[in-house]
Amino acid sequence: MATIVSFVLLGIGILALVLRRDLVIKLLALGLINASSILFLVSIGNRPGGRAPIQFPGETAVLVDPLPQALVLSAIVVNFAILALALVFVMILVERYHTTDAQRIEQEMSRETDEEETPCL
Amino acid sequence: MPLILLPLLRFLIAILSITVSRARRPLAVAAHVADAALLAWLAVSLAHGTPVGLTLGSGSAGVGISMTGDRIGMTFAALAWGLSLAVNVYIWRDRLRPYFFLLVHLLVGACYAVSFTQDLFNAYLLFELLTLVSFLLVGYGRQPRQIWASLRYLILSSFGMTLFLFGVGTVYAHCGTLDVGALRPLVAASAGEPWVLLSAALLTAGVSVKAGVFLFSLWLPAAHARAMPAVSALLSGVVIKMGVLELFRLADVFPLRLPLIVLGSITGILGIAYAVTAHDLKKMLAFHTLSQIGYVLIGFGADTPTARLGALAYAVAHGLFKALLFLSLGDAAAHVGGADDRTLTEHKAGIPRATRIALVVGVLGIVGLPPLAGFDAKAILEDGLPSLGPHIVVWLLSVGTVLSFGKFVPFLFARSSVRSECPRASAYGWLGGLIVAFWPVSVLMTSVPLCLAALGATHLIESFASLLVGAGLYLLVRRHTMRLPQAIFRLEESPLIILLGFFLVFALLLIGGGAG
Amino acid sequence: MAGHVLLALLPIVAVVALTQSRRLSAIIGMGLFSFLLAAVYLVMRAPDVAITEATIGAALVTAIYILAIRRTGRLTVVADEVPGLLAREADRIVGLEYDILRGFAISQGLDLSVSFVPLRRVRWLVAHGEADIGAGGIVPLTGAIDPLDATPGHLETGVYAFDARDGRPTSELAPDYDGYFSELQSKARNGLLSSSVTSLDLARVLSLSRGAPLEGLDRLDGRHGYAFLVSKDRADLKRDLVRYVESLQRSGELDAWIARHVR
Amino acid sequence: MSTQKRWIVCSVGIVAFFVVLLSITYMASMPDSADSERYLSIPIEVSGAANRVAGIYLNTRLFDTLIEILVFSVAVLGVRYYLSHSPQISLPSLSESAVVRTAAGILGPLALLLSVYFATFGHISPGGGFAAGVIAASAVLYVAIAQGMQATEARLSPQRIAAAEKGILLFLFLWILLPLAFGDAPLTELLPPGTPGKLLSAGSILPYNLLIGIKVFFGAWLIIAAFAQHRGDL
Repeated sequence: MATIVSFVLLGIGILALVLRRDLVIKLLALGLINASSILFLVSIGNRPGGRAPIQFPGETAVLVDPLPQALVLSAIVVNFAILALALVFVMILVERYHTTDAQRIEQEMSRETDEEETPCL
Repeated sequence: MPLILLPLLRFLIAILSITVSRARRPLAVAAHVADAALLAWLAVSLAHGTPVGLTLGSGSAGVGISMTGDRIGMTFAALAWGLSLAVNVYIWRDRLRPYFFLLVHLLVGACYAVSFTQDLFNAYLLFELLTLVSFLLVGYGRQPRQIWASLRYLILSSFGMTLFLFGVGTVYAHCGTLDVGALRPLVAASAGEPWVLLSAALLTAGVSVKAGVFLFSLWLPAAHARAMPAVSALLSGVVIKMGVLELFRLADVFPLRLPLIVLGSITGILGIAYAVTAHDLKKMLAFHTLSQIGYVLIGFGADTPTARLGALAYAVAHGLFKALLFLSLGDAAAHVGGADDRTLTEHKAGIPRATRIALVVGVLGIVGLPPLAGFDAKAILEDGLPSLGPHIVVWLLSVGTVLSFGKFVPFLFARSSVRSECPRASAYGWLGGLIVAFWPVSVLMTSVPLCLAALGATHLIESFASLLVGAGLYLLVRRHTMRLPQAIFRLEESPLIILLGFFLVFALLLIGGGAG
Repeated sequence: MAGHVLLALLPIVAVVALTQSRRLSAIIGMGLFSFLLAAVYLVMRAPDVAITEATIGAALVTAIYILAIRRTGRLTVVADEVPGLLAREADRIVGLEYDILRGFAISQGLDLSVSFVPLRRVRWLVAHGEADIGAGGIVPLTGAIDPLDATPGHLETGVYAFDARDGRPTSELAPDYDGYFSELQSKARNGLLSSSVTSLDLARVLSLSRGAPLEGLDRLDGRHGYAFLVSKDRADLKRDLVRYVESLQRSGELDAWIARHVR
Repeated sequence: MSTQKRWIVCSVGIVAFFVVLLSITYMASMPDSADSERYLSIPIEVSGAANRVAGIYLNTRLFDTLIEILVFSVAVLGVRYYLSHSPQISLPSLSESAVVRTAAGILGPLALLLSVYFATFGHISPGGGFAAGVIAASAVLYVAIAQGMQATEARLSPQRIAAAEKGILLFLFLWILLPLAFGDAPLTELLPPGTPGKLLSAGSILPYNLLIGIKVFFGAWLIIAAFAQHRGDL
């Protein structure tokens, strides 16, 4: 169930990434895509009747698999880092073009081709 | 031990270069000396035949993160070292923020780690680190175009890495391990099952986004063309190769023969088509990178030991001459004020002599003039190709390479009094020397008989034939301009094209699984 | 059971959030989505993941999004960088015009945001309503600011004119230089000023690294002053700004600032 | 208009096919979860952490965590570097409402307490250093709402915090390389595991949690402060 939901969320995210033109919404969609992969990983470790993976000496209860959960912690942080930086770059673009519409930014950019581009080094 | 020390020491140097930013030059020297020593240690133990492996943390094998030093990983790590040296020399006198050096060292450290890690999730994290660092390096100049190119790169590559993570999850759900070595028998035992197809397609599609495969890496031309020369050299030379390396590792586990050959052919042909029609030469180099990845994939997909070694050698050779070309072209463009062929030809007297020599060496290397790097590696690769189809594609690609690098000829030969800066010239010397003296280097990477066979008459004839045909074609078409559709490179379309690529890989896996 | 309901809610919330046309609604919707996701993780017996998702995914991410998009009640100023008037120093902005504008923004209860753009974009942005105020060495000569309106001026200056072709002064006025101020500065340093600029005003030249040759140039007659550009449709904004500058002049504060930044 | 409609239909089709393909292939061979016993078969006494996730996260797969921390640090530095050129905003306060301020003043200390708990007991109960750091940063954000950004920044100056953050990162790396001095591979556990469930157990996990907590607190606060200072134009 959770696995299928994660696939559906991935689909919704991709659609929003493709169809919405606002860069902020695109980033939100990217967040959804990332979240879907995390839900998928957590759902893999889940098993019926398992308990949360906290175990004290002598206990023998069935546990859910802790590994996907540990992996996911790293993935969440990495996704956050990506999002924060992407947001900063969107802010820089908006400073210049005063719009968050991806297509308008691309148009403006091709209009400026004649403008001199100084190489950095 | 050197396996983990290589990345960790680089990371440490990276952190030190922002905490004690005055010492960035001594730190860079120390980093390269230490890395050279560690690589030599690794090479010696490899040559003695001792398996070099290591499991990190206090987990047992198959549970913790394990690293293995094999020929492939070693080669790519050495490539990363060589290019890192060249780039660090190149920017020796440039005034850049400590932050920039942090990023460069992190990039190299992550490349070392990717070269050796056997763990799929660890590879995922390292790729994310690579993505983030190269994203920041591309946007370092803060020009809107750089920012836009790197933002597109970040979004698409994050999307690709999500697909990769789905693949990692599927594999783990069925095998209970993330270790590539432990996976091999488990996957082989359940060949042809749906989950193998699914995870193979997801993992391949995800890595392809990072590896410069045409349908997947449509962010690449803009990002590599817009970045600063030093950054482009690292990205095209090493970072892309890390994706290729991961594809190699996956090909060891999953039946990726057919997908690799088909993707390689598509990448090669479309990449060269765009390279031929591009007039901004930095963009041309970036498109050409795609086509060269095509070679490497075809070679590895051919699945014979010789072709694999050839692909490996070609990956290294491409790293060398593409880095040299990006560095010298960037330098030339900075002196001249533009990177398109017309501007460069008009102001060709303004290009410093060393830069021009570097461009000549790079171009000769890339078009495959014997016995430079391009020729040698390509010959080994072709020796291993079993069937005629890939042979033809490879030959077409050689002709296309000559055709697209014809655009360099008009500005290569002129008298100029402008002198190059010393660091730049030294960087060219290092890379150019490796390209010219590639034959002995390739002996180290492959073996003596293979390298001797590469010097055979057929290869020489073939090489000169492609040079002649390419030059002739160039003279025919140079007055024409053609424009291929550019819409596929937009942010809107790219995710869908990645999905289409995923379907293609899936279908090929279905066919390949049925046949094999 | 609760788990299934939560799971089924996830796609619905995601679709609703991502189809919003207002960005703020979409962001809050995705924040809600993250909280739901954290609850799902809790039900799936992954407490560590739930805590991390709630703190990072729901709280931190939403916070930075909201900080990034907040636009209500802000005064957008576009300016060319001119040392002494409005310029970056380390990671701060300093200058006479910055002090005036900051004081004005605070008195109006607005956040102040300053973007640095080339001069011709200053005009364009203000004329198209993309920015509220244009600043950074604007001297409203007759005809030079045509579709826009300007304040009376807060700092007197002189305007020099010279002809690029033969380097001799001329009283004829050509359009102002419309690149970045920093480019102007480097041209002055390399002695290329007269080939690229046809008319200059005094303080711009004065703040050009002191070495620029000015001998033989003609000072234009009449009184000129630095002013702020506003759109013609923003009469209320202009009125408030003029009043604020007048109050500064009356209290003598403006003279103190001028003494600190310019002289 | 019709091209746009065709575009929408086309993308919906492709994505729907993708989702269906994924679901069908995945359902066609459901994994049996018994395979993943590997990690559970390691007794908890090896790492000494009752929270098995913490045991994997900070012991078995410490290298992953290290890279994750690097990624986070790069992000903090990147946000600061790229925003430092952006327009600055002088802001008197984040919120004018008295109710919000009072509520924030109460929530702040509570969140701080929670974060200390998460960091200290991360190896026994759910939590951990990362969540603790983020919660601490949001606690400071509450304080900033209550007392004003300027007052808060005066006490937690970004420059000093950035320096401290780098210092902690350096320390973490030296700590990880320390086993070299004893002839072990880096990332080897040096402290004894102890009895699982006790506060002083699980070897280095507790110090790691505390260090990561402080580091992430600084990092997350730097990010928030940078965004608050250079609010975008979106």
